[in-house]
Amino acid sequence: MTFATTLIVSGETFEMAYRFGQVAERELAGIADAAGQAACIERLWNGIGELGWMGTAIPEEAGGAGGDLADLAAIASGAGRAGLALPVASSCGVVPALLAGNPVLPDVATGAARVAVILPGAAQDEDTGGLRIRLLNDGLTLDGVVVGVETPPNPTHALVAAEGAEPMLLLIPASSPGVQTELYQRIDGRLAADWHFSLVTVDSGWIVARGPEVPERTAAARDLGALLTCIECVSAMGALIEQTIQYLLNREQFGAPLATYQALRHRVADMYVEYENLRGITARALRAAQSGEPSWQAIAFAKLRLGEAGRAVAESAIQCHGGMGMTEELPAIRLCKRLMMAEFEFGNRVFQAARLLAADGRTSTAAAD
Amino acid sequence: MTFATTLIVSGETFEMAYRFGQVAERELAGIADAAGQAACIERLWNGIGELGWMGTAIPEEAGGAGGDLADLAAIASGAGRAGLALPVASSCGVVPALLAGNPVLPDVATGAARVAVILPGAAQDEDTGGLRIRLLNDGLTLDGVVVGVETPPNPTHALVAAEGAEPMLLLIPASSPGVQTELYQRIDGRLAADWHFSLVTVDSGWIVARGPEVPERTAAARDLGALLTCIECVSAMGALIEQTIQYLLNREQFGAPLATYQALRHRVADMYVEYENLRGITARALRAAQSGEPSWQAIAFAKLRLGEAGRAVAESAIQCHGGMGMTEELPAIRLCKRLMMAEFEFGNRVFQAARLLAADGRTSTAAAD
Amino acid sequence: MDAAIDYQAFRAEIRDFALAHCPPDIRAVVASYRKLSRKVWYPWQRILFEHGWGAPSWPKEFGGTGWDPRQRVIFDEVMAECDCPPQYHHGLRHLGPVIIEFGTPEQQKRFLPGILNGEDWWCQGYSEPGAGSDLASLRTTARREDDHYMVDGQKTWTSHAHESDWMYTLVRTSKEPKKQQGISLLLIPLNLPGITIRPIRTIDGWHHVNEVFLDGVRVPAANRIGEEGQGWTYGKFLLERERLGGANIAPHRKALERVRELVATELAGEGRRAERELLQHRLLLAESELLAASELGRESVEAVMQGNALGMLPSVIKLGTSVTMQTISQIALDAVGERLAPRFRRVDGAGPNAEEPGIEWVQNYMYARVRTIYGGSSEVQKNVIAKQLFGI
Amino acid sequence: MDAAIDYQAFRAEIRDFALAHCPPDIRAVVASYRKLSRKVWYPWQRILFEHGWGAPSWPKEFGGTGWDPRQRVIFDEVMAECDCPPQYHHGLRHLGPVIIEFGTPEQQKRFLPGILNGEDWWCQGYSEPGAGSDLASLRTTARREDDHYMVDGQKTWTSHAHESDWMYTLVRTSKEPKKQQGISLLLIPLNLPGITIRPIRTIDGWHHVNEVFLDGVRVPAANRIGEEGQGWTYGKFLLERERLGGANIAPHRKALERVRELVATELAGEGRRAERELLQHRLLLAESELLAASELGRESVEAVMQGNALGMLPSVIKLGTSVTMQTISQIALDAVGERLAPRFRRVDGAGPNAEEPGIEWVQNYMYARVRTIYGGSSEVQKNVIAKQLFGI
Repeated sequence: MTFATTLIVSGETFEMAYRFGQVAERELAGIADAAGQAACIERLWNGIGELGWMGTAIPEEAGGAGGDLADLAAIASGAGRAGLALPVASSCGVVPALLAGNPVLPDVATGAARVAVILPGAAQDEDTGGLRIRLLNDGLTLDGVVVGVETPPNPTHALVAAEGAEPMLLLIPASSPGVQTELYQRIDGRLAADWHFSLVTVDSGWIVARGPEVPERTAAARDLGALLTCIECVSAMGALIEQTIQYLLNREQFGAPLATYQALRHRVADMYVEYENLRGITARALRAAQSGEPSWQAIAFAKLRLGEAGRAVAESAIQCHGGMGMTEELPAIRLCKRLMMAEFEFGNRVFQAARLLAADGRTSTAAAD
Repeated sequence: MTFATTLIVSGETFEMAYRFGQVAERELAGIADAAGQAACIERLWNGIGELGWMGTAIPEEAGGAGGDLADLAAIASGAGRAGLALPVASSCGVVPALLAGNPVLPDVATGAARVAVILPGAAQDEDTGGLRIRLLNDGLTLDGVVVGVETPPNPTHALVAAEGAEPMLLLIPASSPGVQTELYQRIDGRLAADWHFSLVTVDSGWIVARGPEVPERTAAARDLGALLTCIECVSAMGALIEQTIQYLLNREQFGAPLATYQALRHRVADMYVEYENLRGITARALRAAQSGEPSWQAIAFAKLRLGEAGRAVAESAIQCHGGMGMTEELPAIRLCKRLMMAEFEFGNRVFQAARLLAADGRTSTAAAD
Repeated sequence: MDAAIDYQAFRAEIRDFALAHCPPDIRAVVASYRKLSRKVWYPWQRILFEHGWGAPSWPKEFGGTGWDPRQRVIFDEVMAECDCPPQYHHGLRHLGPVIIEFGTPEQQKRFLPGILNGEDWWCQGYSEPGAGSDLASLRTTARREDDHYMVDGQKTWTSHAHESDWMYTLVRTSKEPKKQQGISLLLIPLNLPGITIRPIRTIDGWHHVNEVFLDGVRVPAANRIGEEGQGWTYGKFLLERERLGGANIAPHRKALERVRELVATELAGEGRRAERELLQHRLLLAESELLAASELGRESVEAVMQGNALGMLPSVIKLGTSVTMQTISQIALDAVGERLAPRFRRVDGAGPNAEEPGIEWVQNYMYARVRTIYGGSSEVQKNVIAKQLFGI
Repeated sequence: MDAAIDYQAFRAEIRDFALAHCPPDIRAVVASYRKLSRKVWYPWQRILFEHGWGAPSWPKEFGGTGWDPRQRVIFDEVMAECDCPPQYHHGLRHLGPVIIEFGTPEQQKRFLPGILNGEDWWCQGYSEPGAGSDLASLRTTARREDDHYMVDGQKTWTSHAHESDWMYTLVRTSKEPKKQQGISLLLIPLNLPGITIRPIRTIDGWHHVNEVFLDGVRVPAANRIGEEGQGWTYGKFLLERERLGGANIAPHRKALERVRELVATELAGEGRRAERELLQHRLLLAESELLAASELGRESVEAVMQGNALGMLPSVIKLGTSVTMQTISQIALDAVGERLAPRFRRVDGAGPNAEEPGIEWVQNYMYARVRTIYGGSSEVQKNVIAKQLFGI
């Protein structure tokens, strides 16, 4: 009997997302060249648009399905299990949340508006002073470069949470004068872009929100992204462990299946404990987020654990696969790279640890139990 | 064939010290009560006095053997391999070094003068402000409490490196008015004492050294102590690994020797790598100390490694012994406790790491190779 | 039925009672991790008994509370949170349920009340030298002579034998070819002739466990629980009852909070900032592990309440939390070790140990090594998990 | 003899030459851990060759330097310290010594000069799919036809095959009952018909290794080194020559220094102090491991110079330093990952990767995983050590 990990979310939506993800994974893995991969990712994006993924949590009156966090979690879980190379947490969760009430929302729901989110603290090019909004000749001007931003294919907009004298949330068309993007594929297969804003004049129509509500909304959106990323990665890690077990059962060395060597057996047991812990702490954060009183601490702790466990389990899985672990031949190893990159999305370990220590909010987390 | 670790120091002196240590260990292990243990430790002290251990590095004209660091290393190595519960590094190395040229030296050599060393940074009682020298009514006065100081049995003197307006190295008779000691046995079987100095008037005859040379001499003496402790512990760790191997070979569980379980085999292999690394880095520090240009960095790195490796190997050895690892029945486990306590002698990991980072002296260590 | 239970109100009720009625000196002993002896346990057990809470895990008809599994875990959690002695007496948790299930009415009448009110103190005589985790190979024999058994052999790792009145004991009553058979469960009064109790000196310098030598000890046959040769079944019954033992993470979280305070106090000030931050960071990682484990504990309770199988959850929780507790104790030792480890004394009973605040963590560090050894070592747990994962 | 050698002067001589003659653009590639291709290696090999240092490990009569083992390790150390490309070409290190030992005079004349001056580039065809560390089970066959062999099969993990002229190859020339026998060593020009080279995509996105398919490849029998069926012996000869491979810790220390600078630069300022100090502390522990390993390396050289056995030293050094290098690369990733990991691109050859300083550590982190896998995995090393320790 083949071992199957306990799922963090199950049900029809999960199954649908997982099936889509599996087909997509196989298709992408078969393509060797960069242009072909990019074209495939675009087809996949259109595919999830048609399936309504981006509209999951968008109200029906704005063209969405009017779903809730449970529906988003199901999609993230299904996509995550297959290591789907699309920005699910961002495009299905964070963008709709930040653009709630905005007229662009129906286009977001269909996938026609392809929005990349630039949150405060996004990586900046060394030589620039970051992204600034300033008053210039009586108008607002945006200037700066941000790099390594996860993105849908051919982004139509950047949704920028700009810090300045007055914080602003801006939805900037990618075609605006002074805006340039450079797209590339990350090592986990996802698309990212560098955005160059050269003295871009801010159109008042771009302003989604301004003032003190902007930091609040972006913090909440980042936490939603972190939570969905954790859910994705629980699924990815579960699949990775299952595949590692299968590999060790099937592969022989010195006349015996690798699965019979105690050192490897114990290593996989350790991986499983990491998995269960990540599943537990993520389930806890999801439960807290679904309760009346969401807890950013619960999410911060889950993301912190993901950073630790994601890397540890990926490294163990590569080791268990021996030489094959160094290649991209197997889906398992592609999942490893996904787990490694997830650490850097929506706040890494350092970010999460720093805010937990600073808030000294640790005793209050007991309330989430 | 029984496995034997590579020794860090060998030769006749080592063999002599090891034999003495083994007999001592067996004797102490057979005594259940505290008073009996204390009496035994006193006998052992007299024994090493007769053998001339404390005089090893004391010049012949001062009643010693006129030996060098190699001789001290051989004694530390032999004693360490048996986990001898006497303050070898302190009494044979640090005290003679600090008292070089002092008239008490011949008594130190015979063991008649039993000197406990109180270095700057020694643990202080919570409620006191530490050890202070101050001018009071035209005379110098020493006041304060230090605790947990390693000591020979019935100490006759405290050798105190006191920080004050002018640093002083004081050799204070334990019988002086205002001086009180409380002796007890540490968990590794060694003796320690709390020293209470209540407005003790400093006799000018007590002053061994004063002024800026005091911090220099005490720093060098601490490093000597740290180096000898590392040498002791290399030997202790080697013996511990040998004994763990024997235990696993002899003990069966579920019908097979424990030594056949790959998880335990790999754990012991890891212990052995830790051992070899500690042996290597300690040999390097010893070599540097014997060269014309001793390197405190080399010692700091060795002691840092001892802190990490000592605890890791002791914990692994306890785990390998299962329930027996929780008892004091076996010599191996007594060696574990010795390794754990050694971390706190002559500067723990934090102390060593802090000075290495502060000095940024890391590039200069290349010179020691 | 359990829909009617207001667990939050239940938790509050327990907490109020604990805070109001558990004597401060007893709570101080627990809070500072000093040794829990019968002297500490008994008064609190008496108080609980008088309040009707003497046996949370027993059915009502035998003086128990009749609580459901969730209530029992809540009770244990609150005990830990309020620094009440964990109600983990061998008689109450282990033997009582066996007597209730397999004892005769006479045995129930004879033994249960003393367990319940705390007057009788019990220890468990299972382990034997050299047997390790392999209970089936035990060698202590009980030879039937008329209405008595003559018991000869040796038990080890026997916690609290030196302060107990009774030992429930697995003994070999016949030489069956299958090792699990031929084992019986005997209740042995520890004041019988032929019994010698020798303390085992443990690495933390405390007196926890003993060797018990049984040399021609005459035990009435009426002290046998259940049938002769079926002792193995009763032992297994116990193990299965204890599946939720790991679900209570409250003691771990309490320890973590204590060490967090310890680090803040011990390493206060700018001079020790780097050191303090390093330890705080390690504590944060430990905390994330405990939060994860408490969620798995919650799942376990849920599963038991629903009558579902627990699968690997108990092993996963045990494996994870045992290491986390060791980590927490290492962090504590790193904080106070330089100052206090040399003051922690070796010989138990030869005068008081040092009493400085924080010194308990030197002992806790040493003692914590046992967590990956007892109750199924980490190696055994990993074997169990791997067997499930690989199917071979 | 070796008493006459002034090793310090030798070290200085090598360093002076390296700094004066290794082209800056080549050293920049090495310093930033960019890909070392034939394009980078060849010019430096040519310079060394012209200086008479083309083959540090060969005897003088074949154009080597005739250096003793200590000099060879010093040479390698200085190369690393000065960011010169490590002189680790398969032809020079692996094949050359075999041809010198077992080749005919004609073969020596034909093949050695091209290796020495760098004009011929070689790769090693040993591994096969599914064979793992188990070389003896290889399946590529070479059937004798007159003065040729017909070679059919598949090699994998073949480094640099895509930029090599030749592959020295272990093939099965007869079906012996003992697996180690019936293996021969053939030198195969890679431009022969029937050879297909397919890159293996590795996790770090670089092109290091290949699959080489051999489909009816006609190789002159004169290209066989030594006797038919003795290939296994020549393979072992190589392995034994490489025992000192781990004694050179200079590249590791260089990496550590680079990461120390990286941490200082990347995490400068008060806002990142806590993070910086955490990583500096981890680096210090890694440094202590490397200092220990370099002492063990020193012992190894000493032992080889004295003709003593190395025992477990090579395994111990390999086990330890492979993990330390992984640790160093993890620390680097922790320092720059948030900023640079998303910019490190997947597809090699589809335009330049990002060029930001520090981004090489994203690649190094991924690549470093191989250190505990290749050259005898950590599991295999531990098996070897345990066998020695336990004697069973």
